[in-house]
Amino acid sequence: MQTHIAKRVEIVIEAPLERRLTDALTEAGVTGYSVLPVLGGSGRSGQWTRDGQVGRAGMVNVVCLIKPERLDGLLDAIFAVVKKHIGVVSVTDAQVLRAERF
Amino acid sequence: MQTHIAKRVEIVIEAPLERRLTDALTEAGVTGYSVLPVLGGSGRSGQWTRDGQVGRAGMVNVVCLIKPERLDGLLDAIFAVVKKHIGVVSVTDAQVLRAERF
Amino acid sequence: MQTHIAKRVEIVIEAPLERRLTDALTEAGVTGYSVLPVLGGSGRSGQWTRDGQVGRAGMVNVVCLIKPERLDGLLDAIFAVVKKHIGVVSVTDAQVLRAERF
Amino acid sequence: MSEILSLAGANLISPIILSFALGLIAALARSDLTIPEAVAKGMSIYLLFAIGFKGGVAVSAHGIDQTLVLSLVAGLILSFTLPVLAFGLLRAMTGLSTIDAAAVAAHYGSVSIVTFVAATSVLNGRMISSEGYMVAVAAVMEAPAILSALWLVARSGGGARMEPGLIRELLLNGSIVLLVGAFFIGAITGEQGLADISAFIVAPFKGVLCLFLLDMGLIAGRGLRQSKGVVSLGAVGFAIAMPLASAMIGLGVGMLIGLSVGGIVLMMVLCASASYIAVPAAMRVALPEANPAVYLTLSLGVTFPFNLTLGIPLYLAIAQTVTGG
Amino acid sequence: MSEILSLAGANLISPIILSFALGLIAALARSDLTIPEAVAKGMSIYLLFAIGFKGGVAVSAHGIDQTLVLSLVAGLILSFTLPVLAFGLLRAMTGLSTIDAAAVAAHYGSVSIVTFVAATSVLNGRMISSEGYMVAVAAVMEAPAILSALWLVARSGGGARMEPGLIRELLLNGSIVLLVGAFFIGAITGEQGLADISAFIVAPFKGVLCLFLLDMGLIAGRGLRQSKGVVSLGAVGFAIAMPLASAMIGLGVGMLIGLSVGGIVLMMVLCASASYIAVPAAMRVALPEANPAVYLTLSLGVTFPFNLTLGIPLYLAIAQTVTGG
Amino acid sequence: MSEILSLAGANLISPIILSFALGLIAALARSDLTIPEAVAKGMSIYLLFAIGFKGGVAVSAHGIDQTLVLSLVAGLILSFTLPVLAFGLLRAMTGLSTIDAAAVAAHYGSVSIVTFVAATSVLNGRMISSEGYMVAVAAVMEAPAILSALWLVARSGGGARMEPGLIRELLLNGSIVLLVGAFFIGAITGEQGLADISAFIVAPFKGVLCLFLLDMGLIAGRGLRQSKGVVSLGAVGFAIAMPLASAMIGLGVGMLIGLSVGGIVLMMVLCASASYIAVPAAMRVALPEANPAVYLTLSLGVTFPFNLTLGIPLYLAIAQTVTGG
Ligand SMILES: Nc1ncnc2c1ncn2[C@@H]1O[C@H](COP(=O)(O)O)[C@@H](O)[C@H]1O
Ligand SMILES: Nc1ncnc2c1ncn2[C@@H]1O[C@H](COP(=O)(O)O)[C@@H](O)[C@H]1O
Ligand SMILES: Nc1ncnc2c1ncn2[C@@H]1O[C@H](COP(=O)(O)O)[C@@H](O)[C@H]1O
Ligand code: NA
Ligand code: NA
Ligand code: NA
Repeated sequence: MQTHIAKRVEIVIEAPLERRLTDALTEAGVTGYSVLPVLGGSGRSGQWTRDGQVGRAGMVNVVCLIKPERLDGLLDAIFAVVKKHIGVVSVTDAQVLRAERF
Repeated sequence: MQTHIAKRVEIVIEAPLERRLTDALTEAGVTGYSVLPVLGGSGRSGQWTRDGQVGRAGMVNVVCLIKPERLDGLLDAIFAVVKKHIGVVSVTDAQVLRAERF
Repeated sequence: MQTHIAKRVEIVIEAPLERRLTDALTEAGVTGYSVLPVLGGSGRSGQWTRDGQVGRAGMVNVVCLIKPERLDGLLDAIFAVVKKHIGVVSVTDAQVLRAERF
Repeated sequence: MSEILSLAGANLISPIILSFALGLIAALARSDLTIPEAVAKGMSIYLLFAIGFKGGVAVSAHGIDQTLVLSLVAGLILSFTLPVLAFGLLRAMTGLSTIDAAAVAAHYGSVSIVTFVAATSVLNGRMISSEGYMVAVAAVMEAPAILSALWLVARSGGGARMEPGLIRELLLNGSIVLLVGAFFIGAITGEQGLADISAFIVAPFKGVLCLFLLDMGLIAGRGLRQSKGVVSLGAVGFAIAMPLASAMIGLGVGMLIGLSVGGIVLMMVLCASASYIAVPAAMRVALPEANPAVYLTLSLGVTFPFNLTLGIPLYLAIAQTVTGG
Repeated sequence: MSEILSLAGANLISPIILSFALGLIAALARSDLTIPEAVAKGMSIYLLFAIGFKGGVAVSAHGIDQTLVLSLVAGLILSFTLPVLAFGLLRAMTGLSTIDAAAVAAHYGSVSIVTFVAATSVLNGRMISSEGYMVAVAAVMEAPAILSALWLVARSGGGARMEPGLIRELLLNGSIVLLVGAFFIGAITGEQGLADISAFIVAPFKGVLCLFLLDMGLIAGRGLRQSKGVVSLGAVGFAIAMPLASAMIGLGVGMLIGLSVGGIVLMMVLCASASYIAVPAAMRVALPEANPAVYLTLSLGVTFPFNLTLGIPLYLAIAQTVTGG
Repeated sequence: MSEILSLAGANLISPIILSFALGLIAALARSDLTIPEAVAKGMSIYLLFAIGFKGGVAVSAHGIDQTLVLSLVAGLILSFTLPVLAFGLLRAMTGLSTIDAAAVAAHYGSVSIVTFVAATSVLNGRMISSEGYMVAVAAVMEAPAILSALWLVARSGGGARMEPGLIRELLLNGSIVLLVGAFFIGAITGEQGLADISAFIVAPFKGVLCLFLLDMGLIAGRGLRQSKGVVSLGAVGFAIAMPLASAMIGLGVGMLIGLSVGGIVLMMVLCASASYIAVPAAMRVALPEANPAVYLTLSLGVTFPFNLTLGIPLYLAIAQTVTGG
């Protein structure tokens, strides 16, 4: 099966900023992304959990597969959103099927 | 700690096809998989969210760790299911503890 | 954008052990972790799903980004918790923004 | 005529319809109001259980009359044949491909339980009784239309997949099992069973329905916002013409079988309503090439609100006029 | 005897039991009917809150009689000792390893709150009153059995881990805290408090219980399907013999303490029922080597339906016969 | 005085307050009791819908009197100006940075709907009627305070971001849309609509409120445990002084406008209560540099329980004394 080199970018970011982040991704030209729930976690700003929350609290995990050449532009766009906020960004090398999609 | 080379395959696929995909994985000889929820996302077929959905709508993220030598057979099995459907497949190099499990 | 080498450790572990695992992570000196829900899966101990469960059943996916030099100590700490239990551990090479956070 | 209008007007200012409108407006205005998936699913389980149970109790109370079997058979036949009508109309009125047209047709042969529930609630509000087993007819009409759609595609040489296990999956679909199961529990435990749990399944029913329709409005509105340009004017016309045509067929069948006025209205509503829960999921498996945006927009975005607001009072008025009831 | 049968028959056709049966059948037939985790947890919180609250109100109304302390102490002792009986029976009737046998034993020393609730609902249906504080006895019996199981393993030289923090975790378990907390709220606010919220915790209670048992049936059915070949015939025999034996012990203790007929039945049910929510989670921490499929199949797949259908009416009949009530 | 105390005492032993206390204690004792996010959100949707609907029905029944517009305008002005008072007090009483102080101020200018609901429930319990449109005043007071806070930061040269789309987002916030939408549905359908769904939105209301406050207690307790050392004594002092001062302002405004005693109490409560749902999310977008631990601890950990337990009965006693009602 033919696979193609890609980058897998995962961003854990505060839920109230989700729309701003995905808007920034779209502007940066990504062809798609997925938003995964996060139940809880811990970091420099303390521990948290989604349990019982009523508002738009907690974090979400936004996953974005892209062509390697788009990475730099994408990270800039992401950083503009997460800069002042709570959140972590990681990038891994990946391979994808159906390269024409990315 | 002794680690072993493995491949991490992640498939974002439409929820109504989840059982068909996991059946295909099992037939292809994987020893295990995990299904993670996806809250929403965007792609060529538009934007979507799980919010308020009543039916089996939206996508799930199926994660499968396997021995590298199994990858090709697995991708063929996966592709047979996702071919006509909405979904993305990514593969990353990974290392696992307890190799005898995979 | 400047990125830094890191390791991404993902542990699928039984929900009743979540607190013990995150305590072990914290003791091993990680600066943060995220807990993602798992809907269901399959492995040597059979198939399972979160559907309709009332107790603390099923598994969670704990994700931890760390500096590469911490990996060995961390895997030892993780293994002490998962040893006798159901669960899988995978490690992937990653790159992170804002290295000072890890 | 003015009677129909006043009926429709009274229907429009019910909390149920207004809740749907609120959801629709909120979604179109891009409010972040949402109902969690688990809560929406919980409400749908509640509604299916309650409606099935009450149907069963009604049957246990009034007994099985001879029209029961006739109604079930009629429902089966209608669900198998209405897609053919829908397919024909779609080919005439729209430029949809065979596969898209077949997928849409499957939705219109199947039923929308929520529309059925809303109609029941309108009948109750007007003290018009209906056959309890109509809920069983609704269950029977859920799945056959899907098979008809696959047959329509196969006939045109299309690649419909009659996947192994699909029929089984359709028949054991969660909503059908719950609806039919609750129906039998109601039929077995009867009035005594109803007395036990009526504070749960009868008293708060309408209120839950309001919140559920709020959610339906949110989903429909989000869908409409997404689907700009996806459906043609002809398709929208279909989504209004088809329920009207189907309702007339339902009227004829209902009178032929000898249903009460309430039963006839429900039969019309079953024919006129289009599925937007079970069938879309089945289509993703069986006809993945069909565009979900098309069938969801038509069934949930157009036909559902049409039936909810104008359709139900219209069908009721027609049924009353025709039967002299 | 025929009276017992007719009692059991009447019990079997209640909406509660039939809902459980529906879930069981749906799961065994591989229907995709499911109840979202959050909804199931929400219902269990509702049930624990309601049952605790009502117990507290009953105590505030009838006052604390001298059997209260006796009942609590008896509950504690029973939860500590029943696992020893279970362990002995398991070693005699099955080939389970020490660790598996101890893990199963922990479940049978603890209690199933849902079985308790179902029994209360049967008593209410027959207008048999019972001591309100039995719900506190239920809370007291949740955790001790786990310690006994660990002791049984340690005695056999097994590697039970008396982990730091485990006891604290057991005592502050969510269900215990909610049940006991609601009990105190009910006891403090009394009839006035009940009047305030009875439309929420009394009226719809049985209906919620139906949906909850539907879910239990789904889980039990899925478990049974998974566990083919996991449990021996001897083990299944244990899962029926043990509740019968425990119920007899509960009967003796209840009479000794001087409980009312209703109270005796509830004491029998507490002894006879096996945990399948709190204890399994504790076992994964404390005895991870034990096979969850074994203890879940026995407690949820065999003993729970046995008690629900045959056990409760049987215990009631026995208690009424023996006490002449 | 002794009357106030007995009032406060009666308030303290209500199931609502005790449920909050149970949650608080469970969280502080590190019990693993939790309510699923979806269930908590479902309850909040229920409460907003019910309270909005009932407010609308009240307006439709008693008609729009001339104080309605005055009240809405007063609410707007109060929500814009109270943050300035809060900011001044914070700078005087605490060492918080400009940004943290402004973020806290935004919370105190906005409102806590749950506190409002609890006050309504206390008024109902004492048969004190109030203006139905106070719920619309509550909606109007949700958002403006956020803009004031941003202005306070901008004035001090801080980097508040008046992000494009933020105002739109604030006004179309899910809770505001639901509250206002339900208000209109209630106003349009009136007593007839209420009769339709009162078994859902009136009868079980207090019970749902109990479980919701249990959840609030759990969150507040978890927050307090996390935030050891985050807030100074001065800040805690502010979190008690501010509601008292605001309540007095609300009293004056309420009397000026000519509200009934019940209406005055609700106006005091709106002024005195601090947001902990909508405003925190807005602050994360608009003032990300502000520390969430500070504003959540003060509004949810201190002011909310203060108002719930002592504040509401105190405001009621004061309003009754001053108006002679
Ligand atoms: N090293 C890490 N690995 C994985 N997730 C992290 C890590 N650090 C932080 N997070 C997640 O990001 C959230 C915010 O982190 P922080 O900004 O450090 O408070 C945490 O609550 C975690 O959910
Ligand atoms: N580049 C991507 N990265 C991550 N997830 C994606 C990507 N493209 C698509 N997806 C996910 O897969 C779903 C279907 O994609 P598509 O088939 O392109 O519509 C989307 O809604 C996303 O949830
Ligand atoms: N190869 C695998 N890939 C991904 N997840 C796995 C794999 N094996 C096991 N799991 C997950 O870990 C759980 C326990 O695995 P096991 O201990 O093999 O029963 C499974 O139910 C899955 O959720
Ligand atoms: Na139809
Ligand atoms: Na027991
Ligand atoms: Na305020």
